[in-house]
Amino acid sequence: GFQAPLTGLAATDGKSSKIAAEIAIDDLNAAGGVLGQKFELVTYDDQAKSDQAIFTANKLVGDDGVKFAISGSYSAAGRAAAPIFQKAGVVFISSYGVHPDITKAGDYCFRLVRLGPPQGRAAAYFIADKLKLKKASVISMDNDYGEATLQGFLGDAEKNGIKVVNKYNYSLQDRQFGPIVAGVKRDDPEVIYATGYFFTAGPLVAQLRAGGVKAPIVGSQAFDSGKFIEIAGAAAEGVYVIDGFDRYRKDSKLEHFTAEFQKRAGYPPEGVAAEVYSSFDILADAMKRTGSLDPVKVRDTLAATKDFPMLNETLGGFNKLHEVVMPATVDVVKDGKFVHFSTIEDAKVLAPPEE
Amino acid sequence: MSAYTISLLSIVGINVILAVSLNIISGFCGQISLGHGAFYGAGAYAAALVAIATRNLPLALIAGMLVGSVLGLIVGFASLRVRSDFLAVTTIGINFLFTGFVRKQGWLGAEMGISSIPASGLGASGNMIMIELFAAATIALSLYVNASWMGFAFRAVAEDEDAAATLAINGISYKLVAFALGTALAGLAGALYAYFTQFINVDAFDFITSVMLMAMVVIGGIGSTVGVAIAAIVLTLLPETFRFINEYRLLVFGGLLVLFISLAPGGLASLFHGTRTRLRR
Amino acid sequence: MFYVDLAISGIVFGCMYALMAVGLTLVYGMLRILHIAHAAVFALGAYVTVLVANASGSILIGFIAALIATPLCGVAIYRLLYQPLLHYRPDVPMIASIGLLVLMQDGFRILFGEQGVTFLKNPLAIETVDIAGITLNLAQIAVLIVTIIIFLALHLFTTQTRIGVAWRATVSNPRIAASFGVDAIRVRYLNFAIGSALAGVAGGLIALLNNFVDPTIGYVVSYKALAIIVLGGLGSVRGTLIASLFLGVIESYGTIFIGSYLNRDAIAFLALILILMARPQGFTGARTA
Amino acid sequence: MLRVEGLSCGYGAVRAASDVTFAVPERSILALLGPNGAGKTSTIMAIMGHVDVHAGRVLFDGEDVTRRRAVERARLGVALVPEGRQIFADLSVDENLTIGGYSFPADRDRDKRERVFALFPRLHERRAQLAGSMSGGEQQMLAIGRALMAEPRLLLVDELSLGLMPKMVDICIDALLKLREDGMAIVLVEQNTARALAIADEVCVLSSGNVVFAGTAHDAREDRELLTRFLGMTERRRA
Amino acid sequence: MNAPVLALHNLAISFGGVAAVDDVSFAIGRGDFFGLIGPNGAGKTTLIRLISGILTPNSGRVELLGEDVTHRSTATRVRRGLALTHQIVRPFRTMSVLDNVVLAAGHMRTVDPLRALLQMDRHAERERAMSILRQVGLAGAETKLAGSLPLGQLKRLEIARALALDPTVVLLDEPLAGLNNSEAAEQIDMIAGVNASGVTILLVEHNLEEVIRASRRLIVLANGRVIGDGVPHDVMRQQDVRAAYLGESVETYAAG
Ligand SMILES: Nc1ncnc2c1ncn2[C@@H]1O[C@H](COP(=O)(O)OP(=O)(O)OP(=O)(O)O)[C@@H](O)[C@H]1O
Ligand SMILES: Nc1ncnc2c1ncn2[C@@H]1O[C@H](COP(=O)(O)OP(=O)(O)OP(=O)(O)O)[C@@H](O)[C@H]1O
Ligand SMILES: [Mg+2]
Ligand SMILES: [Mg+2]
Repeated sequence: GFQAPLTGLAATDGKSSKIAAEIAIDDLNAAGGVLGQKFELVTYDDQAKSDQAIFTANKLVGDDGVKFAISGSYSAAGRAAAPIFQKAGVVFISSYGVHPDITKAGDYCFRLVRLGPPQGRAAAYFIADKLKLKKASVISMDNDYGEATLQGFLGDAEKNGIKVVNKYNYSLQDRQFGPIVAGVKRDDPEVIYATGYFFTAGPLVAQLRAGGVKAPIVGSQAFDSGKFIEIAGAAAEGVYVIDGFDRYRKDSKLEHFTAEFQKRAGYPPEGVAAEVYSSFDILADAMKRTGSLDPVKVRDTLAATKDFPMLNETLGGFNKLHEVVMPATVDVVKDGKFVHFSTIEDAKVLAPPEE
Repeated sequence: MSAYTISLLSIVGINVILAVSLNIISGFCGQISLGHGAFYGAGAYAAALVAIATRNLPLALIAGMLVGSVLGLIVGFASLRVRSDFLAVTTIGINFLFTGFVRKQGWLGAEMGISSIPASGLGASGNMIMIELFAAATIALSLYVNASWMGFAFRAVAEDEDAAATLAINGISYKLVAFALGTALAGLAGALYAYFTQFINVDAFDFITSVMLMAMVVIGGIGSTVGVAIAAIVLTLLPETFRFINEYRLLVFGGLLVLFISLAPGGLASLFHGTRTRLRR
Repeated sequence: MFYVDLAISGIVFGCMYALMAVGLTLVYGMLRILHIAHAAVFALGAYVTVLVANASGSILIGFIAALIATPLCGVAIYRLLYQPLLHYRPDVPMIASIGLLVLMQDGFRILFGEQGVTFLKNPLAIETVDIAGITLNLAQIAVLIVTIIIFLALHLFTTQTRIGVAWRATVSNPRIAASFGVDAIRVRYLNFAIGSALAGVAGGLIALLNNFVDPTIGYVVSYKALAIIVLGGLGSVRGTLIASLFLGVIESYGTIFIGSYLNRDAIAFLALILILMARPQGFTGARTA
Repeated sequence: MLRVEGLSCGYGAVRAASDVTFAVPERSILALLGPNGAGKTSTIMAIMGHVDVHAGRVLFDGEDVTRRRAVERARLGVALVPEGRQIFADLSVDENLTIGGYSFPADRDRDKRERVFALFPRLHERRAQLAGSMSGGEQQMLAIGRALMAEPRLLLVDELSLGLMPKMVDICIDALLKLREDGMAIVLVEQNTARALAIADEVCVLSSGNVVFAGTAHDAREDRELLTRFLGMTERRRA
Repeated sequence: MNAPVLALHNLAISFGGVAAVDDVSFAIGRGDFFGLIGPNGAGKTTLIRLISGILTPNSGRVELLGEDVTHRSTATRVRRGLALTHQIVRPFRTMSVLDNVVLAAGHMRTVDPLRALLQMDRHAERERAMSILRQVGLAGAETKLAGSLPLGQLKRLEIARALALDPTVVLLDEPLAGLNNSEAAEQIDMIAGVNASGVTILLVEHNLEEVIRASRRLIVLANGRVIGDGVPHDVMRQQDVRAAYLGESVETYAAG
């Protein structure tokens, strides 16, 4: 079973997710499936909304009788769906929903993306440790992802000796950021930390640069989309993306995926797509290793996974709460492309919460 | 009954309460409100907080109704001052104000919403039955109101408040009562929703929700309780029946909405009997 | 300087809003319908501008194309959707309008992709001009200039010309206006054509500003423009401009100073409600146009 | 100028007037009379083009205009003083008059306006007032003035004296007589039967939608039965 | 004169410089029948609006049954026994004729929404409404939608609604306009009948013949001021009244 926001505000990521899911299923089936059985993909649209997700989860569990579910959707939908899967004993992986509650729903629930707070902490660490900058303006978006990441960042900023001059926030519908640009200009920071999706990040970065702001910009994971560079144009040069997706890495699986995705979608894959693909991959791997399709056993095998190569990173493993333990890639935009800049390995910074 | 059916029926019941209560405000009393989602949300948040604090179902439901109607009264008072054709937009404003406020309130979970709302203790089907009972009661209440002298006076106020005043009908108090009653029911619906999802997030109570509710009222036939209840059921189930078309769902939905209103501008009610004239300007 | 910057960015917001809302005002003034699908016409304008500009290599041609497409679309909406519903309560066409918005918005998503579109070349968003220490990009300057021109022209048109008076007479009583040779049908077509063309221009300009158009671009228009036309006194062109600038500036300062308590939309609507409490008739009173 | 032949009109299935026939030549006044609900307003509005015609024809200058829209009829030279005034409430007095003369080029607008103001000085005093806030009688003056701005060849007047003080009724009747002299054709609906009969050339009397009398005003004045049964004139009042 | 049911003290209101009503005072006793006449734009309708509370005066007081109601709402005044008809008719167009009157007849049930909520029965009101409709000559039209009535009948509906309120004082603004001579005579007889049953009447009319016939006292307003007040025939003999109001028709009415 698979649910994703195919319509509504989050439709962009939903579409990428869906294509990635289809590629994953095709690949797995082409390799003969698992234990002699082929995968069947049942997809529903949850509009990234909680009440819709309740329907779709119930439908997947009740009507379609799925045993394994993956969400290619945002937190609100994942949070509403997780308890339902938990109760029904369905192994559930949230590919990129960042809210802590998803995994708290119970032991059947997994997450394949780093939680918001560690992402923010990683950003603070990166700014202080790698860039060696001390004075930051922070711009965050109004949704649970933005808020969670911001909290992580602010919590660690002081520890790392970063002074946050000012915080600004905007809503997902905003495309014009005049007041924020004016504010940042006044702050005159050494560095800017911003969260946002490509559709807000693109205009934001472009307007900051057009407004004459020269300080380096560190962006959150969701900056990661070719569309971001397209919108911001030359202004995107030099923007760092924390927990990015190192898409030019030499890796046959990744190359295959990138090519296939480009063919089906007409644009290159983003991190979101890679995460969804890996969700399927890791689930199938756990099934194989279990040698059975019994959800309880697969769940336990999955929980014990170690050092699994995902498309974006190598997964170290899951912690007690089934949160990922893995290093974070930092990309930088160079000549209109995301290229690998460095990798954060510091386990303490990246440690997910245990409860 | 599968879990899916139960969850669907629960939402149907909640939407019936919402649409019928909006119809009391907009249909009976003529006060167009595009902010019903705010009262729904206020009820949900109030109930969620009370439920977490007390784990007492009746108390939480009452809290939802109370908060819904208090907010409704405030908006009602405000609405008395604005010209009637400004009201629709003012209520949109109420909705955005509500969501904008909640988004920044840590004690309401801000962007994160409130999760781990305790279960009602009735189980999913018990919950659903409770919701349906409340929905039935709401419909009955609405039918009764319309048949009573209050409904009669509502119609007069809706059509011409000044002329109503010359018949000793005090438009102000009627409008306030309509708001208080309609929003109390919306608050109740919110409380039921909180128990249904056990997780609430402000996105569920946004402007689009309000618009959908107004669509139910118009499609049902403004002022017709039964029509509006049917429309609420149909408009909730319809998108489900074509869930399989996935990304074309909204497209088809929008198309059907346009088509239906073009073919039956008087709403479902007008298809059954000749209430067309009542809908004329 | 900071405060001046904020004021300027507020004024640019205000002009953006004014362009988005003015077509809506015209339609509301004429038919008393909350023409929410105006947002879709606006989005159409934005898409056409970008796509045609990219295909032809000239932004100007993009705008011309939008100026052709949007009036056609607006007139079609009037003829096919609203005209048959004119005798019903205004909520009926409003809901139909919302249905159309959903339909068109999703149509754009399916036709043009959920990724949205971007200008291949958009020098206006990149090149900046410094005036007395204030940095504006060319797109912003274009927005300011176009707004001034459009509003001046409309103001003169509605108050100083006979057609303008006829326009308002049609609003007041179409049957009787017809009895004096005012062709209500033509006036309405004209109204929709002009209102939609303005939406088209607004869409193109905002595409330039953002350098990006996605299916939800009209979303903001669909509700915030409503607040603006109400503040402006519903149907008043002058009021719309005043209200837009006012909201723009309030939002600009608001995002900085109370942004952590209320988001931008909530700030705008709070201002709306407070003002309506103080001045129930909006900024310019009940007079149309 | 105007010929109405076998006209039947109404609202959807509701028939308001049946088989009405009359002619109004240039330089003449036809009084269209009858009790409440007789169908006078409906007939006038059908001539203007605002009420559905079920059967029959309306001819203007010999040309069949039954299928023409109201706008086109207005441009041919028909003007209306509608029942219940129906002035443009949110336009000023001046702007109402502008619309009155809308079918014609603006160049003679001033003269015409002066003439209207000469007839109704009150309108001149209140040029800038919103028409909707005027008193009932003032609105009636405006409705008449607005129609005069059109310099019509055919004037349709529904309830001339409605809400006017006696002095103003006299002024308006004099004005109609003068317009007739200038060659205008006038259809007059008027509840003050005596005054209407006194100035009319032809009379058409409707009752419950049917024509019960059609003929000269002279004949009508002599027809006792008609006067008492349909026109509400009692002996006492005629004396 | 017995204790006044309605007393006006120095009422005044102006609109942007135009003094529509200017220092008007008079009192109407119980059971009286007052005529109020005056040129177009004299301020008659404005005065009625001030009495009924649709407008609030700039200065002066309105007393209803001995109580100062200057700042009370229209609904309150109606509850105290005032009723009025509109010069420009305002029926509830989407309701039937009968319902229009039933609603007025049930005004005691609808004064307060909560009381209204507890009541359903309309039998008595319907009976009363039917008899009032017969009284004003609208029998047979009760099932029609008010919006489809011709003007003459709407005028009657206005009166029917006012009567259904069971009022002590009725303010009638041009109830005869749009009626022909005999209809007007019938109507005025009906109003006189209502007056005979003890209801106080204030009648605004341009149909002088009927006003003079029916009213016991006549007040003349011009430019917002009272210029004549007394027994109808005496007032009509006043030179300034005739000049302001009658113009060339003076002779016609002087004979009356
Ligand atoms: N909009 C309408 N819908 C349905 N019936 C109508 C409508 N308007 C008028 N009628 C009906 O048509 C008939 C004729 O009405 P009309 O207004 O033409 O009469 P009239 O002679 O002008 O009366 P009056 O002297 O009272 O103005 C009446 O029976 C009336 O009920
Ligand atoms: N809201 C307003 N704004 C401006 N002037 C007004 C307003 N209301 C009334 N007036 C003016 O006040 C004067 C008195 O009006 P009112 O309606 O009381 O006259 P009336 O005596 O009833 O006349 P009629 O016999 O014509 O009905 C008129 O000249 C009118 O134009
Ligand atoms: Mg008539
Ligand atoms: Mg008057």
